[in-house]
Amino acid sequence: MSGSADTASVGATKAEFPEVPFAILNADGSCDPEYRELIDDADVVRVLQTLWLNRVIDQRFLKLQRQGRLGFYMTSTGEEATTIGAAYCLRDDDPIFLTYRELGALLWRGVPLEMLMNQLIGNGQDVNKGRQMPIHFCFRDWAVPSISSPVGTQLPHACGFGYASRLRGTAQVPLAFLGEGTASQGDFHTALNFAGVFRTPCVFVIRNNGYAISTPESQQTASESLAIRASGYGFPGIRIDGNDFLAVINAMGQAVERARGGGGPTLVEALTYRIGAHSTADDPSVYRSADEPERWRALDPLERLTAHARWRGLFSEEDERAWRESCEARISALVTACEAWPPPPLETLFQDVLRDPGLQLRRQRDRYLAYLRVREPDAHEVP
Amino acid sequence: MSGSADTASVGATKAEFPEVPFAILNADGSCDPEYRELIDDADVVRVLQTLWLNRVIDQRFLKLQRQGRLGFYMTSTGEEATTIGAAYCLRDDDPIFLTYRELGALLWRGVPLEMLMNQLIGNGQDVNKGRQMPIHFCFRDWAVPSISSPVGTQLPHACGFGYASRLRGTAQVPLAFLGEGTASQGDFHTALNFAGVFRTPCVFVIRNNGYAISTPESQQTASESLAIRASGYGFPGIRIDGNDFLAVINAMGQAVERARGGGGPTLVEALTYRIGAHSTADDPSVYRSADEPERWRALDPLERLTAHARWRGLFSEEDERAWRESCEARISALVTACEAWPPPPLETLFQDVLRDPGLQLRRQRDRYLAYLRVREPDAHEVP
Amino acid sequence: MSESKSMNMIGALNQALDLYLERETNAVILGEDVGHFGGVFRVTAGLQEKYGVERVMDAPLAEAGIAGMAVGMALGGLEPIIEIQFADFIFPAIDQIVNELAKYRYRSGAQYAPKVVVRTPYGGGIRGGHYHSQSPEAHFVHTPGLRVVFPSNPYMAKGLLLAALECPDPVIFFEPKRIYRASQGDVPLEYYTVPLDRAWTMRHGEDATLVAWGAMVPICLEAAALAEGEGYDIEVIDLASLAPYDSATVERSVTRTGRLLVVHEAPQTCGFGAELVAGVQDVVFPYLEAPLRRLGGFDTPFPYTLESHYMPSADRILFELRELIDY
Amino acid sequence: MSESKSMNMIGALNQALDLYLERETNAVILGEDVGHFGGVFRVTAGLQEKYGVERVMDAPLAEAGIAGMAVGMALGGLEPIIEIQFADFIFPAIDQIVNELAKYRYRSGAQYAPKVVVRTPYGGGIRGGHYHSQSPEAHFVHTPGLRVVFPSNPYMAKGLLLAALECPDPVIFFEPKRIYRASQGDVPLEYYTVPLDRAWTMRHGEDATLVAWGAMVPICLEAAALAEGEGYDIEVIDLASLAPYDSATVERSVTRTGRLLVVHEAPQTCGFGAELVAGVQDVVFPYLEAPLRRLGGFDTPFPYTLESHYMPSADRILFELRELIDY
Ligand SMILES: Cc1ncc(C[n+]2csc(CCOP(=O)(O)OP(=O)(O)O)c2C)c(N)n1
Ligand SMILES: Cc1ncc(C[n+]2csc(CCOP(=O)(O)OP(=O)(O)O)c2C)c(N)n1
Ligand SMILES: [Mg+2]
Ligand SMILES: [Mg+2]
Repeated sequence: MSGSADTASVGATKAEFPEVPFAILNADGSCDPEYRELIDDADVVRVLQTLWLNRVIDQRFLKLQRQGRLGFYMTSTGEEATTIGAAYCLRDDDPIFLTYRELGALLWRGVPLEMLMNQLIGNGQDVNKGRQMPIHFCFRDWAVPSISSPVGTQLPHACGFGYASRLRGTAQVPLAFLGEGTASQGDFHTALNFAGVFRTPCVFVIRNNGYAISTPESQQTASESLAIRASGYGFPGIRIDGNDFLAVINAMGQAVERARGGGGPTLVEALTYRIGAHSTADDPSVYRSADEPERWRALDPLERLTAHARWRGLFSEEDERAWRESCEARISALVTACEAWPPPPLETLFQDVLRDPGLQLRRQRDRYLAYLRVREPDAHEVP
Repeated sequence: MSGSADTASVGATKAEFPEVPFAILNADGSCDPEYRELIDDADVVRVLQTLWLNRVIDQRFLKLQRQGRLGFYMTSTGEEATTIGAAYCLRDDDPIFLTYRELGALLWRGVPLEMLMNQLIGNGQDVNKGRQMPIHFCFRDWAVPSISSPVGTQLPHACGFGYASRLRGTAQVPLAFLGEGTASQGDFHTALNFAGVFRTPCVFVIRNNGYAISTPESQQTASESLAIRASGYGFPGIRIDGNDFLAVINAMGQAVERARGGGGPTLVEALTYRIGAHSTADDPSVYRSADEPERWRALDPLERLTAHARWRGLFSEEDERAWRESCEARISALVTACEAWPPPPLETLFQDVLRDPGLQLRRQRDRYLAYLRVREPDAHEVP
Repeated sequence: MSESKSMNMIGALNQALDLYLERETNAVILGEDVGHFGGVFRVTAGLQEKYGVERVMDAPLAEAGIAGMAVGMALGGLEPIIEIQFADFIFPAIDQIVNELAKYRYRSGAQYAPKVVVRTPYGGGIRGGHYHSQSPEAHFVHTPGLRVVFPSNPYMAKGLLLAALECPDPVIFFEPKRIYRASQGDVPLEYYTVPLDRAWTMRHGEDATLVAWGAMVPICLEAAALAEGEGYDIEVIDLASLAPYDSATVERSVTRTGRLLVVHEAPQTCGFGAELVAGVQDVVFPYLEAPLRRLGGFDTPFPYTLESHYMPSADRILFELRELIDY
Repeated sequence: MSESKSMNMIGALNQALDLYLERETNAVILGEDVGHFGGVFRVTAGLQEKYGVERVMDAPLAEAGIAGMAVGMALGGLEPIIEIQFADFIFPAIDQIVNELAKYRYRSGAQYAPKVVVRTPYGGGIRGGHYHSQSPEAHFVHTPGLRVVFPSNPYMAKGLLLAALECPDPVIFFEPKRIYRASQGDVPLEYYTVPLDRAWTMRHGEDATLVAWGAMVPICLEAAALAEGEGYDIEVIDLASLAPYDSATVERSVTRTGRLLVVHEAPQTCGFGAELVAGVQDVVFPYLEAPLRRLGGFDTPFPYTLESHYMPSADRILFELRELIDY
């Protein structure tokens, strides 16, 4: 996977995105003055804090999983410039269609940590009623529809939501994330083709992190880029350095503006790297050498944005240390609190299939309760 | 749908197909001398005869359908340069994965007319045992796998067959046809992407005939061409005038050669037009004006190849008349003969689901036979 | 009393769509050829003209895209009504239907409840062969989170479709294309609904219970009439909703008759007939006079030339009834 | 007598694949992460190394492409063995499976008979939630033209997989991932097959018949052991093949016991339990002492936190058995 600047924009789409550079941040954290205005100082700090929070959570939750206190976890370490940067360019009511690797977008959006934690544990406080595996979030109040495991299914949803937004005049711009592996699914094709035909306001962001579990990008496509596919759907596709926060918000800002202004969809391919394992069920040492992630650490989006902040004179080492510690402390408190909640009540198992349970499910429920009454006569005082 | 020469080759694919022109035949039937060698005189005549046969069959079978003697029919009138031209470039054992609109390819391959007719009628002589709707051919001895109605499903089959061909060293090059509407299906994406990744020998030919039933091409995609999509899969895509027989065999010849030589897949988009209705169940007057097909008659591939033949001094009007008459006569004889065959025996209903019927199907069959014995004690002497 | 008119099922369905689009401005239609053309069976005829291309849309040829986009539209506040041109072509869309649409309310803790009505013509009897004849209802009945509904005549078609459109749950609405035009009947012109979740006793009888849905309902009524000629008194129930299904009505009936025959077009093995038999015998076991039986399609792909042997006929139903009653 | 070794199901499946790839040079493996990585459950570990990247291939992330390409490979003379990483993700491929693979032999008049073995881990009990727990067998049993096979222990896994690989029909081979490692047993090292189309009586008994497949077989054996403690004598049958299925063995058993309970993980409504109950009661009606029952998953999406309530347990089976026997 190469990240050189000459792949910045691709063929047919150039005309519509003449000014989107592949990368903006220089190695020393500086940037061309014209791009400095992309974000103000206060936001640089807020973004860096979010990045750090993301990373601290990843580390801590990995440990919790190893201790058997979380059933499952997936990190997004190394991909935060893309996930936070994309969310950064949205309005609060723009829906974000997520995969399982965009914690940063949720943190930026402001979803309270305890709500995330309750989902991860699947306790009775989880707004999803403990029904899905960890990481499969849904927070309607933050315009975050439900994550599902089958990859790519969210893409036509974003297209449809965009259509609804235009027809109903809400001016919302849905954003959908996907991994580069997911660009191989049929749903990728139909979603992008429908988005082109109906010119729906929406933005598709490919986190090209080099792997789909063990499968390298080279086995997903023979194409020189994924961004180029957009031309086959009649809208612009651009490839950017997904570890360069400024490059991300520059491209995303334009894509969102374009969608909001009636200009239709955009495909953004952000080159990044999955530093960690695919998930807590994965062991990457089987399929890649240990120094490959090490090489990518040099391009770590956190380091790069930190360098930029320092170049601006922001977020000193001391600030950083203090913030990290506060993150650690918040999370410790959080875990203790959230683990104390009981699981969702048994009733919830039978609710929300349809609005009201049908005859078959009611009978199954009654029978199960009859069993429980025999089995544990006192324990289950269920209606 | 435009057919101007400047769309001849598209973006990223130019480099690999530098010499494929959009069109070759001039309005007067002449062509640049370098292209004359694409086909010799004898073959020009054979192709023209096949084109005429195709057209006579279309006309006659449409009538048969209206008389209630055929359950269903679909014409390919106007698209024969593409269908015959593509088949012309193949070896006899190269499998052709068809849709329902490439009679010409079967005729060129030499499938006997009575075999086609038996399928259309679904009589007891049909090699497919009368199991499929008319037009859903399958002739293994002519390397024609089975056509199915769900559009696009044949595309990954071609890719897989190409893989098998390479691994087993048979050097067969599968050809798959599809309509431009079908390029919207998920199977299009997965098939072409897999073909790119595995660099399978195969050729995909889009008959871009402007419509998918009533839906115009403009509603299928916002892309400027379908050929351009190939670059998103890492192999060449070219757009040609599908009504120009020489342009078709020029492009197809190269694509097949490339595949056979290990160069991987090619996507060919042939611009043509569906002169007739979608099928005998369709009424195009509801969705397009009568003069639209009239305009396309001016670009009729039959007229254009005839002009070319005359330019070469071949296939006089007299030859044409005589050939047409012989076609008519052959078909009349054929229909009478094939209509006389009885339907497939009842036994065939229960065969070939698995190699041997399982217990459930055997019981169902026995029960049905018991019913028939009561119902018509003499009629059904079934084993 | 409200005015009514004799019409066929296509007309009745078209009316239901028209009334609903008029009443609910968030309702939209998406499908292949449903726009200007009005659908290959003309069920959506005239609607694009009336409600505009923004609300009645021709989709690109991709069922997965249609279903997936509809889920997103519903999340965004619209009420999409999609058409799958033939039920045989629902399979490319099945992942979006069973893994997304059906599970969305549950998995989001009811934060989101995308509501989509999937209309699709199903069934045999039109010489459509493998791919224009299938009856894939069992796949959807087996998927918690969906309703599955079948009208059997124009009155039911209009009322059930309006009920489906009002219903907050996703509905797979199977339209019996074989009787699209053949089934004719008086239909009120006004807006009305026929409740989902209910089976309908179409004919009372004491000797055996026949249960069917969609295009098999008139065939069962025909069989019951034939049976009457032989002195048998057959009850015929139109199940109408297969998920959830009104087993109570069937159980009450079988408690009286002691005999049940379920008739359907889909392959018998693992078809809905199995479900009904298993569910009903569990409850009415003490009242049974004979095994509960099903008459489905054979466990083969749907044939072409020999189609008439494949489809359950009134005569075959009679044969089965005789055996059940003489058991 | 041949040498054997104690191993788990993953090892047994891996051996079967290894032996078959060795013997049949046209056999190839295609799936997500099945190559160098050896599959997310390691069932294909070491095979790419041994047989090369041309025969053991990592596929792009698209189940429809995997299944569709496999059909084409089979048409071209190969014997593809594909892996769908989790059965929950088989739905994007279902059109290629039910409309193409299953119907190809029939529709071509047996001119072509593409043979593909689809391996896929299924089932709950691993805290996998909605999308890593489903048991979608009923969809495939209901599709004529497919075989559906479930191993329940390492010996069966190796023998059934080799039989599936030899079989000229397409086979959907469901692997009970919950007991991939937990199920341990002696497995002959040599090549052997266990016949498809046969049910296996795992335990003889006279009071009631328990039928299950895959991961529910050990649970049923556990329930039978518990029942023995209460004085009940339970017969346990491992159905192993669901399509076609050996109803004869079940019928013979129920003729003796008069009682049947089918246990499965998939949602109860329209699950395979319904088929078995419907099919068996038809034949053994005069011998029945109680309604035939099924214990399936609830008609809900597969849950996460409350998973243990969802999955049939030995204790719940016992509860059902008690009621059946006391009926
Ligand atoms: C339809 C489907 N098939 C397979 C899987 C199993 N699976 C989960 S994640 C994954 C890889 C996804 O790779 P990519 O899209 O690149 O995203 P990344 O994990 O790199 O963020 C696979 C194969 C799935 N979740 N859904
Ligand atoms: C999966 C699927 N969906 C819908 C149909 C119904 N259908 C048959 S042909 C057709 C249009 C195909 O258009 P195109 O691919 O352009 O081919 P053409 O008919 O123009 O040759 C449609 C929608 C189908 N056969 N398969
Ligand atoms: Mg990735
Ligand atoms: Mg077309």
